[in-house]
Amino acid sequence: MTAYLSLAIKRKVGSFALTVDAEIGDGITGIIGPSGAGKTMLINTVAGLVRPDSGKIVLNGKALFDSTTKTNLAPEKRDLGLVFQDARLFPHMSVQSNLTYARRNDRPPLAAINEIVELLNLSHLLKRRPHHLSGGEKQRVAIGRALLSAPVALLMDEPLANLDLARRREVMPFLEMLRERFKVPILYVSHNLDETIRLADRVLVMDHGEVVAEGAVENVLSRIDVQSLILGGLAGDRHPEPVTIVSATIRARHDDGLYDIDTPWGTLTAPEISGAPGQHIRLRLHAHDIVLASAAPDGLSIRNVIAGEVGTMTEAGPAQIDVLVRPFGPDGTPTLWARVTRRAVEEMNLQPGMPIWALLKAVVLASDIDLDGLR
Amino acid sequence: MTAYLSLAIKRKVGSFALTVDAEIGDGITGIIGPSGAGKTMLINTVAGLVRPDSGKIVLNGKALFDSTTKTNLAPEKRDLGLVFQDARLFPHMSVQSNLTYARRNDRPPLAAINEIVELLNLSHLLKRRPHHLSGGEKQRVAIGRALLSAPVALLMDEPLANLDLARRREVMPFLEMLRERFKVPILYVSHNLDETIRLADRVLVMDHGEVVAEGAVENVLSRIDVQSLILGGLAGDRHPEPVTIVSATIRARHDDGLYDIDTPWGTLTAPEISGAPGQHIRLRLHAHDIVLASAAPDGLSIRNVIAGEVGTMTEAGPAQIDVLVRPFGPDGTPTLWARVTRRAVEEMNLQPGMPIWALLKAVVLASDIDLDGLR
Amino acid sequence: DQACEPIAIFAAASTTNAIEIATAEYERETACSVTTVFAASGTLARQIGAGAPADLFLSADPQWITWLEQSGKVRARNRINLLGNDLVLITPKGAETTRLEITSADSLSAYLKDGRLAIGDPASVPAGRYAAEVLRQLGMSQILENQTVRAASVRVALAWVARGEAPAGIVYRTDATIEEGIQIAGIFPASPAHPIVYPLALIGRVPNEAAKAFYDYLQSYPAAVTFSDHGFRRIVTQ
Amino acid sequence: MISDLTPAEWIALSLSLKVALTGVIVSLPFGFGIAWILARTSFPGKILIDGLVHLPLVVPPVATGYILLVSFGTNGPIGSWLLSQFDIRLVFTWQGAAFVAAIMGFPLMVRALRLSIEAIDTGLIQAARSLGASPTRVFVTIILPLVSPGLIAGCLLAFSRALGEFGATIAFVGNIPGETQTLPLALYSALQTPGGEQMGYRLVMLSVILAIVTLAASELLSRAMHRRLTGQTS
Amino acid sequence: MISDLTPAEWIALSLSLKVALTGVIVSLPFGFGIAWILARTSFPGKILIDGLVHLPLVVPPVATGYILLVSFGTNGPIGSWLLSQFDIRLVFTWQGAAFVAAIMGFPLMVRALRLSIEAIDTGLIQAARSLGASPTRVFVTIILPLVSPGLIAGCLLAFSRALGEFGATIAFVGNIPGETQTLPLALYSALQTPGGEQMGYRLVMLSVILAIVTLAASELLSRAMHRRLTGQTS
Ligand SMILES: Nc1ncnc2c1ncn2[C@@H]1O[C@H](COP(=O)(O)OP(=O)(O)OP(=O)(O)O)[C@@H](O)[C@H]1O
Ligand SMILES: Nc1ncnc2c1ncn2[C@@H]1O[C@H](COP(=O)(O)OP(=O)(O)OP(=O)(O)O)[C@@H](O)[C@H]1O
Ligand SMILES: [Mg+2]
Ligand SMILES: [Mg+2]
Repeated sequence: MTAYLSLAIKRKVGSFALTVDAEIGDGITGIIGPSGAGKTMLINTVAGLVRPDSGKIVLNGKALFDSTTKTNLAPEKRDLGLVFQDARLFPHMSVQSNLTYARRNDRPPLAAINEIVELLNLSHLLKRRPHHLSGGEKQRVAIGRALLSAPVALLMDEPLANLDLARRREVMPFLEMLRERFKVPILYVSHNLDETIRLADRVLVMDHGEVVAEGAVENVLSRIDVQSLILGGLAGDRHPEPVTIVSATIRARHDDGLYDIDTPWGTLTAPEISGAPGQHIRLRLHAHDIVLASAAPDGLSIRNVIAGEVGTMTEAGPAQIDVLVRPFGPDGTPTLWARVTRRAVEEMNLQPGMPIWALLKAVVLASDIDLDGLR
Repeated sequence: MTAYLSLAIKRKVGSFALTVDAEIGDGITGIIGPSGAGKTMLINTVAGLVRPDSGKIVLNGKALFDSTTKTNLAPEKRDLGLVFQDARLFPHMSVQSNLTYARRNDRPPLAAINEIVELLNLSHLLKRRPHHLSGGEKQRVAIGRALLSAPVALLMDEPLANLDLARRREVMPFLEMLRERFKVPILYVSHNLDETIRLADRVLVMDHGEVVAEGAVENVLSRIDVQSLILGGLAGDRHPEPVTIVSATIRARHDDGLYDIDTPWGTLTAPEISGAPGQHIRLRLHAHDIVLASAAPDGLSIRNVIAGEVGTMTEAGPAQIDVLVRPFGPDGTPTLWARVTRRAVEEMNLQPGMPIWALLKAVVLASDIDLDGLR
Repeated sequence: DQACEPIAIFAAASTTNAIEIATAEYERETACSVTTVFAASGTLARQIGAGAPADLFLSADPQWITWLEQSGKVRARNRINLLGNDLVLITPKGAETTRLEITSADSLSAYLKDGRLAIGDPASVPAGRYAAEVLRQLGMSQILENQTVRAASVRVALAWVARGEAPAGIVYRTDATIEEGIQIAGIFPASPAHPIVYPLALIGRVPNEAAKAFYDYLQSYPAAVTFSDHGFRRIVTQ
Repeated sequence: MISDLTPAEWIALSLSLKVALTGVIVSLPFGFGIAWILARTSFPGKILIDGLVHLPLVVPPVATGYILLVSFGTNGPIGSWLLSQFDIRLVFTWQGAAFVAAIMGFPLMVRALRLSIEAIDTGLIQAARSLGASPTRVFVTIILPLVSPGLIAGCLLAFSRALGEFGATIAFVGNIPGETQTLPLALYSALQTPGGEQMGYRLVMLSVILAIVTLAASELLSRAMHRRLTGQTS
Repeated sequence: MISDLTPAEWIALSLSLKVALTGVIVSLPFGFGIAWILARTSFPGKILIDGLVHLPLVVPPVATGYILLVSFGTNGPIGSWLLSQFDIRLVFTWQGAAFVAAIMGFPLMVRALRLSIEAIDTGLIQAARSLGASPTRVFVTIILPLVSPGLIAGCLLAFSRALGEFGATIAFVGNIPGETQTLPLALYSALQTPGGEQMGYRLVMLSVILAIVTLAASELLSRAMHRRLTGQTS
């Protein structure tokens, strides 16, 4: 049986109205949107911390809320695991006591405590108090605590937002592990594009209390309008750099440390991918990392070449142009964005429909999608 | 008369010992180092908030502290402007009252209040309370408040650390303006490499309470050992990517929006530089952005080519190698780092001393040095 | 086991020592158990009015017994005036004037100078009320209105004089004889209109036998000796 | 000093402790409830409740005592009802003294508790409930421990106030040795007795020692609590 | 009700206000100083000071009155010095009543102030000094405003306690109409008089009204202060 969460919620507070209709299934569903979009309110509504004006919330066939039957389960009866931005560990209890706080004897646990302690690498922290933990450690304990409450679904509200880059990098692998290890649906709120790209399978994009886009991460988050909704808020970033997101599979690892990765554009080469052959990964390409060539290149350190034709070209400031590249391939082959100078466009005389080679240094594919800054 | 601040400080707290001997002149002096290096303690000592065990602090010929003569000026007598990580605005006063809090009638102000309000773009905030300001606005007010205290020198302790990327981008131009507009020496503490590269003229690198390197930003911060001291703390970043820093001057702006920039490696092309012809700027190049070619390239969107020879090569993980490029030119021409795959090194058969072409997309020089994340 | 039902006597604070000794005697003789409760007469009276488990009430002020009579707590035939007392004028030990012309307003005034005469609060302390009456009778209303300081109990007035805070005071002779820090500068003549009496009353419409026995004992000769040892006058006739 | 206390002093001392302790324990649930309402809810008339709570601080103790006597006396409206319904008699009993102690310490207890309750992070309560804890379990495992510094302070203040309480006690429950004669009442009696200063002095010293011991205990307790809550060593 | 107060009641009322107000004002600087020391410094014996401050809460008021009489009486060691050096006389004067009020409210005032002082962000003080403000200016412009919620609470509590103070007052300054006869003293006299209930009831009502007015005023003041400090509307 696959899990599902069905939402039909209306709530109005002051001038802000939340209206969400969505069906959420297995895997990780990202909820992304600019600040004030209503993401936290949505999560709190599902968790029962806030009461919708009307609607229905059904989890695996059980109504958590139903305004027609006046059902409104208390938060503790909803069987949801919550992880908040601020870890909300109980300050007067040891890590161990925090982890074992939940007591739900009626359902089998997702995993034994020992396993979860080991998975989240908490064993050396068990005796400590929350005050003596780093931010990243706190969030790992919070995740463990939620998992040990035998939840039917997990709700996470920006669990990485309060952490600096180093801590974020530290916690991310544990979040990725969740999807592989536990088959519970996860609602993952974030306003960080990179985080969502790395973690989520599907995504709900919210703005002004409504869902404005919904679907697979590759499709939805590659959309320029969605990207500028999310990145547009960055001051001084009037021409946010487009990002290309594409699904890929690790094919093989070579002796020199390089990986072959199958993408819709053919096989690419990359170093230091975290994952084993056969594993599904997601690549994110910044437009500025892509070099365009009007002829097949030679004698360069660049390892990856994608042949295609020029698509639309968009101005990105006085001196730059974002060029859409349509790689050759069957229908539905994902496009990719390259940012080049206006002068290069003129010198290479780029025209829509022209053949073009997109060059990608292997090293820009090297690290995992990086969680830099706010993006 | 040029301003100067001369420090000879010793202080021991528990197992931590601060020992600093330094002469600080005009312009912005960056103080950078890993967490716990003693940067805040140094600033607090200069400000008189913390008393050294022994030593001497002299500002423009006036002793602020001297253990031999038992001089120890109170903080309010030191004529220093402080800006803290947390803005420390007085919550019970309006922005206006915060700005005019300082009253030093004995020295002419650095600028009239109207000018400072305008420079920092605060005029629409004057009536507000600090609680109603964003983080970036708060820091601007804190800077204005310090400036209006007619300081002989400014001390800033990570004024951007608490801000997210968007706010950081918002405040940075005001900090850059300070150097141009006011001729006071500034001590600028940060553990962000990019921030320091953008702002500072000279830099003191601290570790374990001592100054481990000192000098012009280009020289000191280009050193790999300094970079790994500062970036090494990032979890999961075992091979921090080398960064090349180089001074440059804007030569001209073309009609197509591109700028010509004079660098020690010759003239490069870049879009969207902030600055006017003649202005001195600093470029930061990530190793992964640099493409190497064994022959002069052709038909590429890459605009900038630097010819030179291969220098040392360092392993950066199983599949990657950092290659030092020595551009042709007079003695002392800055080197630059490129990160390529091991396979590329083998295929191109790179050997130290070989001629090589470093290729740089104009767009990676496009934006100002970005303040992403923790770096 | 007890020889008789336990008895509770509520008594004015100024009789504490005498009543405790008399009670101890009685307990030794009869093996009855007697509880003593001391407080200001007004406090005790209001408590009895509110149903306090008192069997006897020795009040420093007849008014309160009358008040209880009116509320039906005490029957007229169950009260007697047990003790009498005198008011004395006291000065701190070592004061230059050892005897004062107590009937002369001028000489008292002259002696007090800008000091104050310590008396009990006429509103709440019986000794204070008597003192006020005496002062009025002697034509010293001026002193009463402007030159007195009123204490919440005679003991406090005594302490003020003993410590020299007040140059003189009016208290019961019973209190004055025991306090070492003061000397008696004069004894006020008893006022026939307002005799200083401590009425003793049996509480309740039908007082129990044990209480009655103790009531009788307190009027007996041995008890009278105890009371006079403490400076009280035993009032013999009704 | 403690060793040569007279039996009467021992009785007064132990009675004082019993009365003050009972008073604090009895008032705690009510104090908590009121403090919670004042800290966490908002309704018209809240200031009135706040005012009522503070009354025992402002109204002179004697008056409080008489008001209690009139209303909780066996002939009073509430007192007679308590007696007939529950066989509870407050006037002239040590239970009544404890009741007075509870009333007089109430404003101080509520104020301390209120500050602590206001400081609780609602997020922790939400977190606990999301982990399946019932409101009762949340109260016992989260709220009580977090409120404990205020609880200790409140109990300390109420207890101290109870130890020193005189005016309302003597008016409401009288000065009955062994039943209601607490230290302050014994002290009063001593001071009423000619030559009683010596004994009075001893009783005052006893009060002072009691106060210091109470304070030191509460200070140690609250430091331990602070350490538990923040994990810091100071 | 207020309109038909007797002149004696008016006098007692205004005297009560004068005494309580003076007491609060006099004790404020000392309370602030002690609270500051308790909040911001750490030294051996600190717990002793904490204990001393709390004594007036624990020691029965009558005893406090006697202790004051012995030490601050004109023949007491401190009292005689005050008299000879400053011509200050406390026994039997309204100033003495104010002094008693100050002493009795002291523990409550210090406790409230201490909490507020502990909450001040030292960073703000450092910031002010770095802007050239002298310690005095820092005190007036930064510390006082930030401490004001605790100041209001502390003054309110001390004032309330002073309004209700009886035992120590009557023992130290006696009951002199127009000079030291505050409301509680007048009330006590009334209650000790047969048939004085009516007047007692009026005086209790007066106390209650005073308490409510005081509380309401302090509540409004502290809300305004809160708004000033946080810029929030509630
Ligand atoms: N109690 C409330 N009264 C009025 N408006 C509210 C209330 N709570 C939330 N809002 C409004 O609801 C909107 C959604 O808030 P919410 O916290 O859900 O946003 P969010 O998407 O989580 O934002 P962020 O990314 O900043 O966390 C905001 O505009 C907020 O101002
Ligand atoms: N009062 C103190 N007692 C003991 N050690 C102290 C004290 N204050 C600071 N230290 C120690 O001094 C060292 C320097 O601290 P400081 O705050 O100056 O570091 P920093 O370089 O500013 O670090 P960050 O980048 O995290 O702000 C730290 O190791 C700290 O633990
Ligand atoms: Mg949110
Ligand atoms: Mg620091």
